[in-house]
This record gives sequence, structure tokens and C-alpha cells, in this order.
Amino acid sequence: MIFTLVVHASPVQHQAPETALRFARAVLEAGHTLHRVFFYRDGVLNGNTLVSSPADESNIPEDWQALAKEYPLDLVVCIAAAIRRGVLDANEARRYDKNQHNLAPGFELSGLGQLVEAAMLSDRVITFGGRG
Amino acid sequence: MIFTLVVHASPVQHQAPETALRFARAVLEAGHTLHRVFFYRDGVLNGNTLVSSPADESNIPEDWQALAKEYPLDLVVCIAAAIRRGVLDANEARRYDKNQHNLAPGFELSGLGQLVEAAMLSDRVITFGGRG
Amino acid sequence: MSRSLHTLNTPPSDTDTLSHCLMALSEGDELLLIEDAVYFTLPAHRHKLPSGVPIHALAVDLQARGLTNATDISIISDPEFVNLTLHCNRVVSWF
Amino acid sequence: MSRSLHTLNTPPSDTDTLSHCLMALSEGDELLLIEDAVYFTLPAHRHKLPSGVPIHALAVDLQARGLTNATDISIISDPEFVNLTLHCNRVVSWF
Amino acid sequence: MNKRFLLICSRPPYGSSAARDLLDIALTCSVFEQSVSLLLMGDAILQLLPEQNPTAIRQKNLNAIQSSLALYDIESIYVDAEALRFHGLSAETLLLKPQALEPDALQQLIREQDVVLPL
Amino acid sequence: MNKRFLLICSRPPYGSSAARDLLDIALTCSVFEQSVSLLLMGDAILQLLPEQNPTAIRQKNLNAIQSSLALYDIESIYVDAEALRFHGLSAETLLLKPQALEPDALQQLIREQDVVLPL
Repeated sequence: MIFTLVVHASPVQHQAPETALRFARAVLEAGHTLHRVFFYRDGVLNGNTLVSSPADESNIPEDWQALAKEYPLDLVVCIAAAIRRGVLDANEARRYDKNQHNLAPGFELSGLGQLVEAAMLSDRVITFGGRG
Repeated sequence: MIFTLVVHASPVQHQAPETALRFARAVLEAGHTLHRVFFYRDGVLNGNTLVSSPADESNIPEDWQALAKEYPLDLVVCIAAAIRRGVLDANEARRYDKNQHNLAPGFELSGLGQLVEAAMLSDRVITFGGRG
Repeated sequence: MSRSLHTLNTPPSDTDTLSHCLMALSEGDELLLIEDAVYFTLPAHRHKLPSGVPIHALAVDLQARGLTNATDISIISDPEFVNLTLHCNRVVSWF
Repeated sequence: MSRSLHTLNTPPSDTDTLSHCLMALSEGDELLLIEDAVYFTLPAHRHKLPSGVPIHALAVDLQARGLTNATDISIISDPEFVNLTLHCNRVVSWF
Repeated sequence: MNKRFLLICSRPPYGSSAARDLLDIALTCSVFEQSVSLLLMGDAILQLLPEQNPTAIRQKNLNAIQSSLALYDIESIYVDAEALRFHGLSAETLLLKPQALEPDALQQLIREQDVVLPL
Repeated sequence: MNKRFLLICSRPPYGSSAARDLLDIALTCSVFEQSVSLLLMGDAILQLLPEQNPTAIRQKNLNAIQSSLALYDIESIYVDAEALRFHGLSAETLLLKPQALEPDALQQLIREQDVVLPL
């Protein structure tokens, strides 16, 4: 079975990204294909590499990266949502004249087409969202 | 009269930061003192300098900075909330071993004590929050 | 007399937040509708707000949402929002 | 037979989201309570969920919140959550 | 490949970005030549009130984006009938002339979909 | 300078960070030697259920933080009586032995405050 997950909520403030991570791991451990994880709305903050947690707390962006080291994983952050929320890769930082950037390695900025295409190719699409 | 504002919600996703900005301007234009604006929870994202808006859209971090150029303004971002959400100044970036940082100029990272102290010294404390 | 200004920014469907706000409203307090709470000015919802308390709504939020029929509510500007906070002893925000 | 799995993550106080979820539930669908929705397993709320539909709740979320009295609900693990999505034709999330 | 997409929203406009984010997905579905329907539940029917003017709160006018939906062949717009009753509105006074669905028809609509994307 | 702070929360624990963020403010008020009361309304009373164990969802156990409140002299913990009825709980079975307030007493509590901080 081919899965696509959609994450709408910011980590720390909402539990949804943590639930999505556990679901993603369960999908992969069961031998299914995880075609893509698409981050939209405040969910783009899952790809912010500057998230820094005290040693005894979870770090959601690092956890997605760790999962992507164990399994091939396509972590796509909606570019329009990301730019408005201040999650930039080196290219977009140049375009918007910023001298810093913060998209976590292993994540990629791309358009909403990547969500629709993933849904077209997947057997199951599951959204993890929060209030707001 | 001395005011302190508290902002809990992320810009773009919630309207609350925009309402807080308009209220802050109205306070200052009426000749009152705005002792501090304190950003907590996802509100720390108001201080993310990487927020980049298309030309015809508002940019909340830039708007706070613009207001701080017109009036003396103390924009304090809760340091514990900011670190967990990936809003770092150069110091914190060093401490957490990150080679980028994104706290907007004009904002300052500090502790929750700055909220309590501001509330002690102010006549009115007003919170702008959103669902979540 | 100790008076509170309550601000509410949730739509009428959020009955939980509304009930907390109403439970906390003392006689003599004032209520200001902002953001999504301006939908309480629709005729279907107006009766859900108390009648013994002055009710205000932010003009910019009504205008944004296409709401024009708030006849018995005081429609206020941002500077008037600031003034309301001066006339009360504290502000309590419900969101 | 086309069957949906509905996931719900809002607490019982959010009557709006609950009503949308219930309105959309077809006979034969399944309902999974996650995150704050596991509070529906409290005796005071259990009757608010339909009786003709299989109801599941995520074990980790019940455990986190100190809820242990979900007698007539299937308590499932993350791998079982994945399996539920396989047995339905689509997933509809309510949040 | 053509799939049936249903986008479900239950948030009012402007208080959050949900209404606008919904339209962005809808337009993208259309660009990819997928069948797309919108189901506005609860407060989301308020997105279709006419004469919105969010200039002073510095947001884009949703009415303008909504009026472009027909150009993208997005014409299946549904609202839940209970929401109309709750807000005291009728479908005829709303933009885009949405079709009001009672629960049975709403459940039928969902059963016909390949992908449901909530916002 | 001593002011009376009231922190109001209406969110359940773990689904969002509100419960924990509330406690962080409460402890800070205490460090600054301010009078601080907590008012848990609606779902926030669920923060006081015993035997929470959020290890598997990788959050800190709120019960542990709550049990430190007394060390900081934070002992004015209120819940709204209607929330107890809604959730079918009684104040005696909740941690921290909160005091249940009917609307009159709740309004009185708010009128006594200098600063109200909602979460």
C-alpha cells in the first residue's frame, strides 16, 4: 500500500506532528510505501532546522530527519506557506534577500502540486492537523 | 497609562498578531506608554526575520520593526518558547551549535520574568491569542 | 466599582469559549467582539449575548467579513478599543 | 461497500467538530479517537458517540491522559492504526 | 489519472488562513485536472458571505479568489444544511450558489471520493 | 510591589502546550513574589486527572510539575463547577485539591485581580 501524510500543525504547540511521526514509522515498519510527507500551513515549521530542544525533550524536525536516514523518505514543505512563515532554503533566502536560511537538511521546498500529485499516486492520504 | 501586550499566536495562520499590531499603534498614537510587547508560545514566530511576503501582502515581523522605528518599543520574545520553536539569536545559535540564526533585529530573547515584571509595572495587560 | 473589559475572538460555533466568557462576566463589565467573534452580530446569534452588558464590535473586523447589520451594538475603531481598556480596571481575553 | 475511517482529535467541549464528524459518519464507517478526543471515553461523554459504529482509541493517548476506564472501546496501537486505514477506502480527519 | 478530491473546511474566513489555504489547494487540483469538490461545513459557510472587505486588516479579499473558481471549472460547492440553519442564512444569498446537503447526501458525497483533504 | 495575578486556562493537557506553558508562568510569578491563582475552566480541569503517563508521546508528565506548585507557595487552584459536571468529575478526585467555583464566586475572583493572563 502507498501512503501520503499531510501535516498542518506546528510542533511543540500541537501534538499532531508527533502523532504523524509515530504513524509514519508504523507505516514503514509494516513494509508499506510512504510516498511523501507534505507539510502545509503552520506544519511547515516541522522543517525548521533551528528548533533546539533541551536534552530531555523531543525535537520534531530532528526526528523526521532521523526517520529519513532509516528509510527513503520524501519530506516536502509547501513553498508558499513556508516563505510566509519564515522557513527558507538557501535559494529562497537569496531570492528574498535574507542572509540566513533554516530549512532542515532532508526537507525540500516545493509547490502544492506535490501534494496533489502525491494524493493521485497514493492509496491512502491522511491529514494530521490541529485547531487554528 | 502604561500598557503591556502579550501575543500568543503565530502570524499568517492567525489574525491575532495583526490585531495586536493595530492596538499597539493606537496605544502609541494616543500618547500612552507601551512598556513591552511580550511574545509567548507560537507568538515567538512574530520575531522570525526570515518571514518573506509577496510584495502585496503584509509582513508581521517587519511591521513590528517598523513600529519600533517610529516609537521606542521593547519587543521581547520568550527565550524558552523561542528555542523550542526555532527562533534563535546569534548567541543561542552558538549555544545550540547551529550555524544560522533568525531573530529579527529589534527583538530580544529573554525569560518569562520579563512578562511578569512588565505586568507588575503596567496599568493594563492585554493578551492577543488564537485557538491552539 | 471594579470593572473588567472582556474581549472575545471566537465564532459562535465555539460554544465552550463563549460559555467561559459569559460565566466570567460580572454586572457592570463590558464585552468587545473582535476577529471571528463579530459573527455574533448576525441576527441568528445576537440573542446568545447578554442584554445587561454593553457590547462593542471592532469596525474593521465587521467590514472584513461583510457584516453590516449590527444595529444594537456599538461599532468601534482601534483608538476606541484603547479607550475602552482605560475605562475598565483590567482586560480579560477569551480565545 | 465504500467505507471511511474517521479520525477525531478534539475534546468533548468542541461540540462543533464533533457534530461535523457525526454528520459525516456513514453506516459501516469506523471512528478512531486520537489525542484530545480520547476524553470521549470518560463515562460522562461516552454516550455522545454513536452506538452503531466501531469505535477505537489510541492507547498512547489514553495512557498519557490517565484514562483507564474505556471498557467498550477497542484500544489500539500505532500499527493497528495503520491497519485500520487499510481496511477502509479513505481516511477523513476531523480536527 | 483522474481522482475525485473532496476538500472539507469548517473555519470562518480571516480569523485564520484556512479559507485561503483551501482555495489554493482547490486551484492546484484543477491545474492537475482532478475532479474537485468543496464542502464548507459549520462556520466555513461564512466564507461565502458577500461584500467582504478585509483591506483594513490587510488580507486578500476572498470573494475575489472565489469568483475565479468557475474559470478553473470548480463548480461543485457544497454547504451543510445544518450550518445554514445555525447561522440563519440561506444558500441563495451566498456567493457561488452552493448546494445545501442534509446528512444523508453529505455522507453519500464522502463515499464517492478517492481523497478527502480537511482544512 | 505585589500584584494579584490570575492565570486562566481552558485547554486539556498534551494536545497543545497550553497546560505546561501555564505552569511556567505560574512558577515565574512566584519567583517574583507575586500573588498567583490558577483558574482551570472547561477542559483544563482534565490537567488535574491523576496517573498521567505521557512517556510514549514524549512529553513531560504534568503531574510531576503540578506536585511542585506547593513548594512555590502556589496554592490557590480553582476550577469551574460547571466543568466538573460536564466531565462527570468531582474536585476531590482531582490532584491539587482545587476549589470549585460557581459563576458568582468566579466573577468575584476575577474582580479581585490586578492582572489576568489567559492561555
